[in-house]
Amino acid sequence: MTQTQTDTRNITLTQALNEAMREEMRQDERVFIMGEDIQSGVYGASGGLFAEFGGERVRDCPLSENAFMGAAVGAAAVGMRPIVESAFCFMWVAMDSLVSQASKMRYMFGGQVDLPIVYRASMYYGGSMAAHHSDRSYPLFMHIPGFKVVFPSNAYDGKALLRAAIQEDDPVIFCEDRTILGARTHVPEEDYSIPLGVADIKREGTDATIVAIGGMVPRALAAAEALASEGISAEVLDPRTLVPLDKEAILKSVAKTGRLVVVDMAHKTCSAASEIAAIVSMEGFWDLQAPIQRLGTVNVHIPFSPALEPLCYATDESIAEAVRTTLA
Amino acid sequence: MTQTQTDTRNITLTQALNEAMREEMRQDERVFIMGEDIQSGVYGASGGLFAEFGGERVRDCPLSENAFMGAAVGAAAVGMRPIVESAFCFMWVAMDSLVSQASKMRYMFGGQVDLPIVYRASMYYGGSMAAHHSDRSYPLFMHIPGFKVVFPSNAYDGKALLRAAIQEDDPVIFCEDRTILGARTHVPEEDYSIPLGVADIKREGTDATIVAIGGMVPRALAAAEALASEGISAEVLDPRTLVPLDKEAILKSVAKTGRLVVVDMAHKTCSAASEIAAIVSMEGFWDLQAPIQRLGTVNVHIPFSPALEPLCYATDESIAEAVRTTLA
Amino acid sequence: MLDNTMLMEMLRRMMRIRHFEEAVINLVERGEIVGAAHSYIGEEAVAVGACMALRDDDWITGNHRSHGHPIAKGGDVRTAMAELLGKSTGICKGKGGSMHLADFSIGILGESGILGSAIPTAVGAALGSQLQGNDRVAVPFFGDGASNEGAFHESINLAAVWKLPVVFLCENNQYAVTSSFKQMVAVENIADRAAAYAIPGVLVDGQDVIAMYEAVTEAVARARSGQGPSLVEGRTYRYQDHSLGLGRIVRDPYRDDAEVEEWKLRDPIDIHKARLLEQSIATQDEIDQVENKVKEQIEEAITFARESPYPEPSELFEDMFANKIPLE
Amino acid sequence: MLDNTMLMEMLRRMMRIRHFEEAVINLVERGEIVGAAHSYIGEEAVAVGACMALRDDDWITGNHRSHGHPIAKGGDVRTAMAELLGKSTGICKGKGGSMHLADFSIGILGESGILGSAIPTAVGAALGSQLQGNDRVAVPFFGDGASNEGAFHESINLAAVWKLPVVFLCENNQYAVTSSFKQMVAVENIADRAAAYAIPGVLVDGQDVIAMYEAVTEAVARARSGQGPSLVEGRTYRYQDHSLGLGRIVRDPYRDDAEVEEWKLRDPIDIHKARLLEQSIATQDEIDQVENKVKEQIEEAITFARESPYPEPSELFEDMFANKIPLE
Ligand SMILES: Cc1ncc(C[n+]2csc(CCOP(=O)(O)OP(=O)(O)O)c2C)c(N)n1
Ligand SMILES: Cc1ncc(C[n+]2csc(CCOP(=O)(O)OP(=O)(O)O)c2C)c(N)n1
Ligand SMILES: [Mg+2]
Ligand SMILES: [Mg+2]
Repeated sequence: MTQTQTDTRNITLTQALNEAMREEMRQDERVFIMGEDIQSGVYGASGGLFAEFGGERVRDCPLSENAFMGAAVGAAAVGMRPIVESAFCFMWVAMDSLVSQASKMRYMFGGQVDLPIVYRASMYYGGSMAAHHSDRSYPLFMHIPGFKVVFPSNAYDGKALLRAAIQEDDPVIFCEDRTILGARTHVPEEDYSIPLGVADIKREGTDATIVAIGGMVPRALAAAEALASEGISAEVLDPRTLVPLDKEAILKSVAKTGRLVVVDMAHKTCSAASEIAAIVSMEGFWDLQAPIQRLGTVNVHIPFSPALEPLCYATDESIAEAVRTTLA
Repeated sequence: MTQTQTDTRNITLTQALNEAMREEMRQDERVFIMGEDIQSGVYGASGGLFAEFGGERVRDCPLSENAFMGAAVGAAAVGMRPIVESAFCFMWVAMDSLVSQASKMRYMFGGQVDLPIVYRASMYYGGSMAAHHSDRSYPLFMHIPGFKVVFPSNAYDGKALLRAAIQEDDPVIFCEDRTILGARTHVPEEDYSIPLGVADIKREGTDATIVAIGGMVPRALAAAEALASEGISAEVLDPRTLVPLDKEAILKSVAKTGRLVVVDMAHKTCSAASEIAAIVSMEGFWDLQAPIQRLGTVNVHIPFSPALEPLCYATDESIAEAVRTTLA
Repeated sequence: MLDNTMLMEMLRRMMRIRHFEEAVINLVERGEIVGAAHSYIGEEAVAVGACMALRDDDWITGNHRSHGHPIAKGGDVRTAMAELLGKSTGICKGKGGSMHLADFSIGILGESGILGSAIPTAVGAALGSQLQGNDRVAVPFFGDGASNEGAFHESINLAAVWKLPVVFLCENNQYAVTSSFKQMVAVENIADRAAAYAIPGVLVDGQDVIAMYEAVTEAVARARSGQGPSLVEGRTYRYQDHSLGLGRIVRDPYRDDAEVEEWKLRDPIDIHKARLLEQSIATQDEIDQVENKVKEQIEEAITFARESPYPEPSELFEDMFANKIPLE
Repeated sequence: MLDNTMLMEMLRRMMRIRHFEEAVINLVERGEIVGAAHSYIGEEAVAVGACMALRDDDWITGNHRSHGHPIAKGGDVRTAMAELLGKSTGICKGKGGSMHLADFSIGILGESGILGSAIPTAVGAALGSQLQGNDRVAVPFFGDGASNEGAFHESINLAAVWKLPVVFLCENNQYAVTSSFKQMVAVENIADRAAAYAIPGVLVDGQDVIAMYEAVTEAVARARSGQGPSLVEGRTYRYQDHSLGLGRIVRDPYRDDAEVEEWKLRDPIDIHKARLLEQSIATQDEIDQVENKVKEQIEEAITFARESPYPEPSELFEDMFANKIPLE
C-alpha cells in the first residue's frame, strides 16, 4: 500500500509505537529505553532508536528482568522516565519488582515519589508460540492497584496512547498485541493526543454493545459488519485503557442497546471481560434486556499445534454468534 | 474454652492444618514440607512436624523462593508430593516457577506428568502489616489455568480440604487467612473428607444469597444474624474452593433468593467476586431480581495505619447494608 | 578525613538508633506500635559507618529491619516515630509503618518488607546518576538471608557490567529468622560472592563503626569515580529475636543465650565509646551529654508521635496515583 | 571407560542432532514448522558429551534451544519431529512444539521457553533423588544469557547447601540473541561463578565431545557420591542466527561472518570424526554408514510427522489437570 505522505499516511502499529518513542525521546531527555536486544531493533518497535539516541538511552540489558525492571523503578524515583520493553511472558521473573516496588512504592511511602515508567508488554499469542510465550496477563495488572493499563487496538490510538503513557507520572503497563502490530491505519503527521481513560466507539450501533479489547477489536468490527448484513446493528466499543476504565461510556452504550457482549483475549476467569460484566451487572442491571455474553480465551494454556491454538480465542464468528444469542 | 476430648473437640484452623499435614505425612512418605523457618514452627501450622519427621521431610529453605518453589515442581515430577509453606506476599519473587513451570508443565508436555504440590499461601492482611505483607492475590491464581485454588473458612473445612489438597495430583494454591487462623470449630477425631469443588451453605436463607470467601464467611454470618433480627433471611454460601468453583450451587441459591451479594477480601477489580458476579450475570440473569452487589477490598494497597486499614475491607455492617440494598 | 566532629556524630547516630529501638521495644510491649517491627540493636555500627561515608545526596534503600538505615542516613526521628504509630504526621503519612520508612528528600528511597526487592531500586538510582552525569552513589542494605534471593545476583551483575555507582551492603547478622547463614549460604563469607562479578568484596567487622566507615569510603570512592560497584559485608549480630512481639524463639540449632551474651561483649557503641575515651577525643561527660541529648530527642519524638492525629478516612484513597483516577 | 562403542555413539548422536536440525531449517523455510525454532547446530558436542556421561535414569532439563538436549539424551526423533509439526503423535501430543520437548520416560523433564525456569525444576528432581535415597543425577542445560537470571543463583546455592546431585551445565555460545556475554556477564568465564557457591566450576572446550564427556563424568561422579553440585561451562558457538525465521541479524557489535567462519573450522563433528579416523577407531566407510543411517532416520521421522494427524479439537481441553474439572 503506497500512499503519498502528505495525503493519508497509513502506518503499522509497530511504526506508530516507534514514532511515539522517538518523539518523546527527542522532546524529553529524561526518557530512555531499556530492554533485551533493543539496539538491534529485531523486534520492531525500537528500530532505529539506537542509531539516533545511542547506547546510553537505548540500553541493551542482561537477561535479568527482575533487576532491570526494578532498576527502572529506581531510575524513575530519581527523576528519569524509563520505558521498558518486554513481554508478559517474561514478566513472571520480574513480578516482584513490578508488584512490590513499582505498584506499591508511591502509596506505601505516602505519595513521596512519582514513578513515571512505561512497561511495554508484548503478547505473542496467536502465532504458535505455545504455552510459555503466549501470555496475555493484563488482568493481573488490572487487579493489582498502582498500575495504569493501556491497550491500543490500532496504530492511530497506539501512537497517541504511548505518548500519553510516557508523559504519565505513574507506572503504565502498555499492552502490545502481536496479532495487530502489522495492521495499518491512518496516522497524521501532526500532533494529536488521546488521554488515558477515554473509550472509543469504533462503530456505532443500536441493537447490542460489543466491548472488545486490543486485538479483539478488529474481530468485533468484522462481526459487526457481518451482523449488519443480517440487519443487526452492533455497537463496538474499545475501552483503550483498562485502568482507568471508562465505565461511563460502557454503561451509556449498554443503556442504549440493552445488550452486552464482552470480548477479551485473556483467559476467561477473573479477566477484564469478567470485570466489565460484573460492573454492568451491578451498575447497568436495569438496562440489560438479556444475559451478558462473555467471550475470552478458554481456560487452558496455549497449545502449540496450529490445529488447536485457533480454537482458544474468540473469532469473528463466535462474536457474531454471541450477539445473536443476546438478541434471541 | 476447655472441652472433653471425646465429646466435641474444638480446635483452631492452625491446629487443623497441622493435623492434616501430620496425618498425610504419616500415611504417605512421599509427602514432605518445605519452607522458611518451618522447623522452628514459629508460624504455627508446621509446629511439631520437625520433631516427628526430621529435617529431611521438614526442610528449612534458604530465602530463595523461586528456586525452592520450582524445586517443588521438579520433586513432584519425579514422584514426591511436596507441601510448600509460604505467603502470597513472598510469591511474587517465585511467580516464574509457579506460573511457567507449576501451572504449565502438565499441559504443555501433553499430560506426561502429574504435579502433586500444595502451595500453602498465607495472607497477613488485617494486622497492620502494611502494603508489602498484606497481599491476597488468589484471583491471579484463579486466572492462570493449571492451579486448583482452595480457601477454607474454618477449622473443620480446613483440615479436610488440606488433606484433599495433599492427595490431589495437581498443583493447589491453598489459601490461609490469618484473620481466621485462630478461630475454633468442632473437628472430629475420626476421618472425614470434603472433596474439592463442593460449596457449602453455611446458613440457609430465602431473601438473598451472600457468597463469601474465607475470612469473609464469619463476617457474612454475622451480617446474616443481624439481618435476621430485621426479618431478612440471608443465605450464606461458602464456595470453599475457587477452582474448581461450584457454580451450580451458587446459581441454585440465586435461583431461590433472586438476589446476590458477593464478598471477597481481594482487591475488587478482576477479583473472585467479579468472576462470580460475571457468571451469575450470564447464567443466572433471569433469576436476578436486583443488581448484584460486589464487596471487596478497595483498590489501594493496604495502608499500615490502624486508622486506615480497617476501612479497606468489607465488614459485618457493609455486608448487611449490601443485602438491604438488594432488597430495597 | 575522620575528624572529631565526625567521630562524635558516629556516636550520636548509633546512640540515636539504640535509644530509638529501645523505645520501640517498649511501645510494642505497650501495644502502641502494632504490626511487625524488627530491632536494629547490636547492628548500629553497620548502618552508621556506611552512611557516614555517604553524602546527603547519595541514595540508600533498606529492608524490613528498617529503623537503623534511615536514622543513620540522617532521617528525622520524629516523623519516623509518628510513622511507626500510624499517625498522619509520619514520614509516609502513616501508610508505611515500621517496614516502609523513606525520606526521598534526603536520599532514603525506602525500606522494603520483601527481601531483596529494594536492591534493584538502588541499582536504578545509580543508573539515574550515570544517565544524569552526576556522581551520586547508591547503597542498598540487605541481610545475609536476602543475599540468597535472585534479585541480589541480577542486581550485582547489572551494576557490574554497567559500572554503576553502587555499594552493595550486606548486613550479615548471621541469621535469617532462625536460619544460620552457615547452613543457608554455600560460601564462608557473603563477601566471597563478589568473585562471581569481578568486583571487590570485603568482609568487615560490623561492630566497629570506623572499620565500616573506611571500607565503605573506599567502595564509595571507587563508585563515584566510575569504577563500578563493590560488595561490603558487615559481620554483625542482632541482640533481639527476629521480630519484636513474635516471642522468644528457642530451638536447636538456632542460637543460644551464651552466643548472644558473647556478642554483647563486642557492642558497637561500647567499642566506639572506649575508643573516643582512650584517644581523648571525648570525655565521659561529653559522651553522657550526647546520650542525654539523644534521649531527649527520642522522648520528644514519642511525644510528637503520640500527640499527632491519625490519618483521616479520606486519606485512604490519596497517594495511589500522581495522575489521580477515581478509585473504589 | 570410553570404549569404541561409546565413541561411535557420540558420533551418531551428534550427527542425529545435526541432520535433525538441518531438516528443521528446511521445514521452517517451507512453512511446515511454524512458531519459533532455535537451532543447535555447532553446539552438538556439548549436549552429547554431557548426556553420554549420564545414565538413562538420570534427569535433564533444557531451554528454548531445545532439540539437541533430548536427542542427546536418547530421545526419539520421530515423536520429536511430529511435535515440531504440531501433530497428535508428537511427544507432547502437539501441545508443546519446538520449545517444549520432553520425555519423562527417559528422564527428559522438559525444555523450557522461559530463561532459567527449568533450572529449579532440575534441582527439585535432584532433591527427589536425595529424598528417595537413590543416586540419580540431574543436569539443567542453560545458556550464557540465562546465567544472568536470578533462578541460576538461587538454584545453585540451594543445590550447594543441600549437597544435591546436580550438574549445572552452561552452554556458553557467547551470545544471547545479539548480546555478547562479554558485555553482559561481569566475569570472564561463567564457570568462575562457581566461586560464589564453593563448588567446582570448570571451563570446557565445548567443540570437543570427549572433553565435555570427561568434565561431566567427573561432576556426575561427585554428584552421585553425595558431594554436591558442580558448574560446567561448555564454550561453544551457534552457526545459525538466534532463531530460525527471524532473518539474518547484522549489527555491530554483534558477530560478523568472519567469526562464524572461524568457529566452523572447529566443528564438533569434524573434530570427532578426525579423531576416530586418526586413532583408527572407525574407517571413513563406517562413519559414512553411521551418517547414512542417521539421514534415513531423519527422513523417516519427517515422513512419520507429515503423515501423522493433527490433534482433534476435543484434545484442546485434555491434559490440563490429572483430576479433571470442567473447563470453559
Ligand atoms: C521474599 C521474602 N521472603 C520471606 C520473607 C519473610 N522474612 C522476613 S525477614 C526474614 C529474614 C531475613 O533475614 P536477613 O535477610 O538475614 O535479614 P535480618 O532479618 O537478619 O536482618 C524473612 C524470611 C520476606 N519478607 N520476603
Ligand atoms: C525470562 C526470559 N527473558 C527473555 C526471553 C527471550 N529470549 C529467548 S532466548 C533468549 C536468549 C538466550 O540466550 P542464552 O541463554 O545465551 O541461550 P542461547 O539462545 O544462546 O542458546 C532470549 C533473550 C525468554 N525466553 N525468557
Ligand atoms: Mg540476617
Ligand atoms: Mg547464548
